[in-house]
Amino acid sequence: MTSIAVSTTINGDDVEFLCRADETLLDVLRNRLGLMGAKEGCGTGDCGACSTIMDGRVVCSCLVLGAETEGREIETIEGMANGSDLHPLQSKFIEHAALQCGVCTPGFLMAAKALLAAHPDPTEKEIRFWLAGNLCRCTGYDKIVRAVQDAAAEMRGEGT
Amino acid sequence: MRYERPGTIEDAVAMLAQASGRSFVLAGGTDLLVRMKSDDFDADLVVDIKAIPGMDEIAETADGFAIGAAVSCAELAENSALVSAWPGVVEAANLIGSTQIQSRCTMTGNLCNASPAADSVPALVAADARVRVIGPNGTRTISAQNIPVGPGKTSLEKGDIIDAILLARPQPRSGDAYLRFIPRTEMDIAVVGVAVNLTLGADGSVQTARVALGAVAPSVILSEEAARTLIGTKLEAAALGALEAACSAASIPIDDKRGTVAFRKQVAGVLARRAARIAYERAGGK
Amino acid sequence: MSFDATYKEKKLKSVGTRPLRPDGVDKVTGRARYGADFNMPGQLVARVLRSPHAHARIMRIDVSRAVALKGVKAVITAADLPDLTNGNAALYAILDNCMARTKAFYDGHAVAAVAAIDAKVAREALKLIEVEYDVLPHVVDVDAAMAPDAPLLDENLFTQGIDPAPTTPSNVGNRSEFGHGDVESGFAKADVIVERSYKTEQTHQGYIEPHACVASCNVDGTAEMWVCTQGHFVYRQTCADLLGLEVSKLRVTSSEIGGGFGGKTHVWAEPLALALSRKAGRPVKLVMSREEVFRASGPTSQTSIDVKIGATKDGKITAALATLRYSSGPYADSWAETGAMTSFACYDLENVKTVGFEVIVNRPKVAAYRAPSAPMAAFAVESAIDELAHKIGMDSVELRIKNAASEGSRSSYGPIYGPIGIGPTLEAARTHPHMSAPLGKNQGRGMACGFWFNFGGQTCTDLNISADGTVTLAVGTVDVGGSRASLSLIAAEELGISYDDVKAVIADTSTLGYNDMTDGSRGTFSSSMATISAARNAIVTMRERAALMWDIPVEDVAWEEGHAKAVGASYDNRAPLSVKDIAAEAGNTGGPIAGHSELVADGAGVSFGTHICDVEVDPETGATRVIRYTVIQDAGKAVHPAYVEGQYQGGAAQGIGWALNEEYVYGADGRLQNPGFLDYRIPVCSDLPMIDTQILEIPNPNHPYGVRGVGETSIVPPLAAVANAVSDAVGVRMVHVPVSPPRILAALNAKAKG
Amino acid sequence: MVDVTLWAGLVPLADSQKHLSVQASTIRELLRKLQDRYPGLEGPFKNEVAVAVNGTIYRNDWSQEIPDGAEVFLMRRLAGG
Repeated sequence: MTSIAVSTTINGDDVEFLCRADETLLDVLRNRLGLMGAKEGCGTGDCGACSTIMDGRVVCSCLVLGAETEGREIETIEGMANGSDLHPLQSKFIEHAALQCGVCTPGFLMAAKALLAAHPDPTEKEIRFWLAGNLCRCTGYDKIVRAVQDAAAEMRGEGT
Repeated sequence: MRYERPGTIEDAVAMLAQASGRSFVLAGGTDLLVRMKSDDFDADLVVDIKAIPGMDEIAETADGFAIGAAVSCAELAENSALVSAWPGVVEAANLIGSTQIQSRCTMTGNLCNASPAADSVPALVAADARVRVIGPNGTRTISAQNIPVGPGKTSLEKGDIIDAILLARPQPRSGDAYLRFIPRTEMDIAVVGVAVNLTLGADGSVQTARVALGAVAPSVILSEEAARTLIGTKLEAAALGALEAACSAASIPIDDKRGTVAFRKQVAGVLARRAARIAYERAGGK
Repeated sequence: MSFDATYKEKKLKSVGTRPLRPDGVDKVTGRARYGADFNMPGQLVARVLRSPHAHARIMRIDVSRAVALKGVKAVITAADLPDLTNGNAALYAILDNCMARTKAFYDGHAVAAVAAIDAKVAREALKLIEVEYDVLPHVVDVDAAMAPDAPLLDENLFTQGIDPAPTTPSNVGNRSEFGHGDVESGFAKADVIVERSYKTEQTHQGYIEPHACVASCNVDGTAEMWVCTQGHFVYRQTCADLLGLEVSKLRVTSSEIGGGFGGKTHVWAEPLALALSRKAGRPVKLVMSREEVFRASGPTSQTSIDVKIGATKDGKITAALATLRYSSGPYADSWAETGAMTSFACYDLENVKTVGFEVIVNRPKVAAYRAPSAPMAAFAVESAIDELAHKIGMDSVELRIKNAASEGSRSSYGPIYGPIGIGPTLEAARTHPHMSAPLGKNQGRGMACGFWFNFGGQTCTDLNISADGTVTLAVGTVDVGGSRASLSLIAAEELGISYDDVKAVIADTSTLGYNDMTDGSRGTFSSSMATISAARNAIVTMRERAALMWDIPVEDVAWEEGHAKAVGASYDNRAPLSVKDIAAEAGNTGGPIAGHSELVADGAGVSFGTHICDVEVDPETGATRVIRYTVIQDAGKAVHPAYVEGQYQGGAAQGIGWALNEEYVYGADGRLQNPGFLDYRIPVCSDLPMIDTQILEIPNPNHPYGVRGVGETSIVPPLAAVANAVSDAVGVRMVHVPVSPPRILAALNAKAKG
Repeated sequence: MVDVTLWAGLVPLADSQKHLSVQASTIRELLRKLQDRYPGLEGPFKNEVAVAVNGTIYRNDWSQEIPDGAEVFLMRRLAGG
């Protein structure tokens, strides 16, 4: 089998990699690029733990072929903080105890980032439905929703 | 497995037509990549159509809309002209999967996956959508309803690619709606889905009706009996009762992990009644 | 035991605050390493071949074609795992479950495994293994398995606990009985009797991280394993026992754990990874797929429970009887016994009897799931109590208060209670605004109580004081929900230093003494006890060092608020020495300063909770939405209240999922129909409301700060609370969990037909 | 003397007796004396038993003192989640 050469942008950096045709973006991130923040909870797009942002939209990286990312812009959890400054969502997740085991957290943060880019002032209902593709089994979602609400307020400059 | 990303539809058709083994068209991939996870699945060729110009566009013409095969369902909701013309179709497409799935999944893929429970298909059938098929022998336009022929099976032939779904400009005083039942609020496959598309006369009574039922048969049912219950009515209680009974009667579902025969038949009627009300109001009925 | 664990009231400075968790940054930046996030040089990829049959004799396995495939480095079957269990039935069940020996007992039972250079080759190799099965009749339903003509899983299983002993085999492993008094005379005194049969379906813990490990066996008999587990010391022991390794030569490191809830207390494929590594001579990584997790890890029992309760008109329960049938998968276990013990534990009963039957079926081996066995029993009993309240026209909280167990009550499982918290949770429910909030159309309210035992167990902790006065706390209980934060608070409290000066880590099995696993709500309870003990030992050393620095007798050095103080008039000009001051001089006063602790944390104390639930039901479709939910539970002392709330909310959410939609669905062929998150429907974010919590703090007399375990009890009441709310909303008693829309609609139709 | 109640599973191993009286001041002494009297109990006592002393359940701390006249239950050790 011949590998496919792919040029893409990940977290703002030009990245080139080789992959097989059947490898997913998640496989590539984890196994070829050492970006293990995206998790495989199901491999079938049902849990959202592998969420990444591609060309501004949140996707399950288990449902994207590595080869498809040619020329795309990919954002992963590893690029969310600005250097040593955490993104407000990251800070608020810690502050609100919005994670217990934390395995779903990178996916939630990616999805929530895409949410706040599209809807800076979401209602609780909008948050809950936007995040419905991210499963969390520890928290009951309560503290996650509050963390997103609080981060949104801070990002709107409404500080708490 | 080979991955190809042709730049023209002709190349794509040629690749699929000449492929020796099992070959697949890749648009959003939200069904195909799930199937690829199975140990029993093998593909020799995957043709990614997203680099073909026009595939990712919603074209508005004098006749209506041509929705490119690679347009994601999320993008449908962002096209205000389409939303106002065919709100039922767009809401059906937007019910598929999560935010993440919406970023990738397409209506054409939903149609070609040929699941009996596909959310957008009843809405497309109720809207009398057509699809443009490009194949080795040229281009043809056929009814969306005729694409799925059974679970996982389509009428498409080797080398055929649907390049767009065609929706007519809606008639004046018309409206469509889609409702489905799922146990949770999100992330489930429809247990029952019902689409209704109505056109009203000047007096507000129903002139034409199309009622499509999903997940209650091997493929979508377009029930003429159900439609007839609404013609000439203003959705009075008796008409809605008749619609409900007709939809329950038209449903021929199975028992499975998602629901029972009795449940599906009963809820098909309930949803039809509710969807008809929404479509009626959207058509300007009161 | 020299450590005095008795509760002593004192003002706490750190405990009870809500600082940021120490593993937070790693977890929000993607740096935290879970089971699948670790690799070793030269590692192979493992895959497991699983039975497609629910019940089949394995006639022949031919692995020769797989072995011959280029890139395959090892193939194993049961023949590579000789039976070293020495008559230990529980260990044999684990061995047989890891790899079927003579029969495949369920859809998904492992029959062979391969290690290859990559996933693609491993997948191909599985297809080359030929297994010849003699397919046998199967039974998956708990009631069907008890029928006289049911297919037998084990021809040598004779029910224990029955006198005289049965002479024919059956699928019932054991009968157990608890209770006191005379239920027949109790029922004779009753004015009202409620009697019903209930059923609950099999559910899964549904942790988001699948099981994953990297195993490496060396030719010199040493081995290492990186694994997601709730108890790496227990995994080490079990794997060593099964594979004939020396325990101390197997070093197990627990990864960050992506949820467990009991499902990661047992080994599943880890012994296979070690066996493959041993055979291949290379490290092996084994990650289960989501489908494998559902088919072949450890879900709960499916249950069938009959309850009969009698009471006088004024609401005093005169007798209570329950018969509980729990499935355990293919191996006899004691899940029904636990259910029988917990079922009536909330109540003070004069006459009570519970009987449990352990039933084997062709489903995966059952594992613990958060207060295992208690939620199903509570569903049945709390539903019956609710019905009883309706029948005698009494408020359901009042009825429970009237019959609640209290100090001195004889528990239904035997012993007499000490001070317990069921009463206060009920009193809190009675006055909670939720109980009196108005309900709208199609809405209903339910409430329910729950009980769980809570455990302590063997615990070992190291507390090392660095030269700069900061502290490393090494614990051996895996952190499943924030315990590193709570244990850091405990160390800070005891030493009198800042939380930020403590760094807690989970030590591996070679760097710390044995610890029981994080189960039974014990993580924070027992490791906090060991941390307090270790800190106190460190303080003893620091007082000695301060005495040396001051050159005064150690008896004259006291420890107050994080400082050594010289006591006595002659020392009054000496400034107190801080931990930092003492640590800085450690090199010259006797070397490193540390506190160690090895203890058994016992006396965890039983736990109670009361939940209130509002639902809205669409009467035309049976669709149910939880619109308000409140959890009231005693924490003894909430060390980090945010993570206590998290435990309450998480358990409630899991219970709501169990109540409404989660269930294993089997086809007529005995195969699992829904092994994925698409059709095994755990609650998603839009399914739930905010979950309100009320933490009661009634100090546990057997912990220095009064701490109780809080992890498990919150999953016990929701099944009944939700079902009672649905029953209230639709006016029909729902007796089959999950109360899914088809079941609700069927019940409504039956009611309409009369 | 301490009054001990056995869980049903132990009764056949203790001459069919459910209630026993033992002179013991700690859990360890109690278990040792019971085991001396009924050697069949040795197996379950290894890792299957928990001891409730006046309502508080002990699973490991066999040094725990048993007050005179205390009520003692031998229970099966349970799994947690």
